Amino acid sequence: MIEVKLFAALRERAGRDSVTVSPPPSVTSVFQLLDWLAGQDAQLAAALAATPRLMIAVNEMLASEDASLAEGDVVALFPPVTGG
Amino acid sequence: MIEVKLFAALRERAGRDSVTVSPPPSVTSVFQLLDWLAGQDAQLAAALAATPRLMIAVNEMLASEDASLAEGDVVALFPPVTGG
Amino acid sequence: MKTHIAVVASPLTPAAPWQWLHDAGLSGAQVQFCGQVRDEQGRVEALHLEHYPGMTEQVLRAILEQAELKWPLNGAWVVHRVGTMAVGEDIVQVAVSATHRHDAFQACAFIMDLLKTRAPFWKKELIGGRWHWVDARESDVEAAAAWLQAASAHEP
Amino acid sequence: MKTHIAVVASPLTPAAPWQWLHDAGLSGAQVQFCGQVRDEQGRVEALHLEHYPGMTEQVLRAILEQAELKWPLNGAWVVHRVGTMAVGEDIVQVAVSATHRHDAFQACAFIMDLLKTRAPFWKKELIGGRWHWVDARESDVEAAAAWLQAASAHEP
Repeated sequence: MIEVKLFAALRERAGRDSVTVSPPPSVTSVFQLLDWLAGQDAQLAAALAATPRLMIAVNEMLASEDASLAEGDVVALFPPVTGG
Repeated sequence: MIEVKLFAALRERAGRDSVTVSPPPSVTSVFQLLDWLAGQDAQLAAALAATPRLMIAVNEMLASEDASLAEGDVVALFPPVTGG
Repeated sequence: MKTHIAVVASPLTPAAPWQWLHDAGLSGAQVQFCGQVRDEQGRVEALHLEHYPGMTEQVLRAILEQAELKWPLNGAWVVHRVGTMAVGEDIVQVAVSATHRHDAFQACAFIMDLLKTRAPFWKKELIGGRWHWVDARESDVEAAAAWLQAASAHEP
Repeated sequence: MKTHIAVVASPLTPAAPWQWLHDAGLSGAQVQFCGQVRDEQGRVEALHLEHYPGMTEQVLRAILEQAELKWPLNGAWVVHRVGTMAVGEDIVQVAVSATHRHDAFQACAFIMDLLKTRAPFWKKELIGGRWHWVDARESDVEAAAAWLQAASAHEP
């Protein structure tokens, strides 16, 4: 099981704060998870497509699309940050 | 008449806060004034000699030894500043 | 180095970083940055900030650790506000204390530049009665990248 | 740009620059420097500051004018204490407000670097029950010179 959290404009576009998914064992990276999620869920696919320069965190640490995933990981997806 | 103000270590070495002098007309620059003062006043000469990197102000503006002087000018002499 | 990191939903206290960093003779320099809600010529009516609780604090902690590796600091303070705030209110306080002022200036600017591009906060502005998400600035990305390039330029 | 310059003989108020610079939505950034009396590992017992009244204020005014030519600023505050002060007490506050933070950081550092080498203040330290004049630092002279070199490098 992997929890996917969404923030800011991406959260609003996707219409939810988070989804918990159980992707097939072939999904071992963030890139593969994004690809798989887009195939599963048209609204999420559209929300991701509308979010250029997506930022990613795995277990609360900034990560790239290449980051590998393991059971129980928490993946966060969000637009570029604008704090400060 | 020219007022010469002294500050900080130079003031303490010279044993006074200021002197008012009437140098001869040949004294037209700060450099000439310093030279003339040193000849007039042994304690001031020693105080100036003990103050490397002397800073100069004429009428409350930083100036160099080349600055020209006129009747009524206020010349300030002091060691490098150390505020802040 | 002592550190204080907090994300709060209430107004910030201007003198708090100064008081907390005060160390009675160890530090000779405090530099404090305070970011405030701009009205953009009266266009912006209010600001709302969302963040990722947990990750925010971790990222801020990592930024302060990086700053400590780069400059000799005695203390560092980061407090960021979230929720809805009015024009002119304080959004963030970053403050550092050090023996010498150049270290304090550099570290404070570095922390802000990294916070802007790494800490998971997102702003939206109320304009004409509607909320609009704020776009990230390319200049912020470049400012953060410049610190990292400057660091790697020192390596062989 | 609004400016506030003062030389005072009483303790400084930490939140005063913040309050005075506050402009309800015009500025997005305030950067404040505060210099404090260091004890130098317990060696220094007190600090005394002497200045040249009249010239001090003129020099500070000229420094703020130079800063305003270099960066778009909304406000600048310089308050310097003189007389005798205890370890840990504030010696000087320099604070600026601007629309953007990099301008505020640069201007605040610039004002401090020029103040250190041009404003007629002199420190003496009480060490072992005796007062000693503080020597000027070569690094301060170099920091001020670097701003002027950077400026002239832009000229043809």
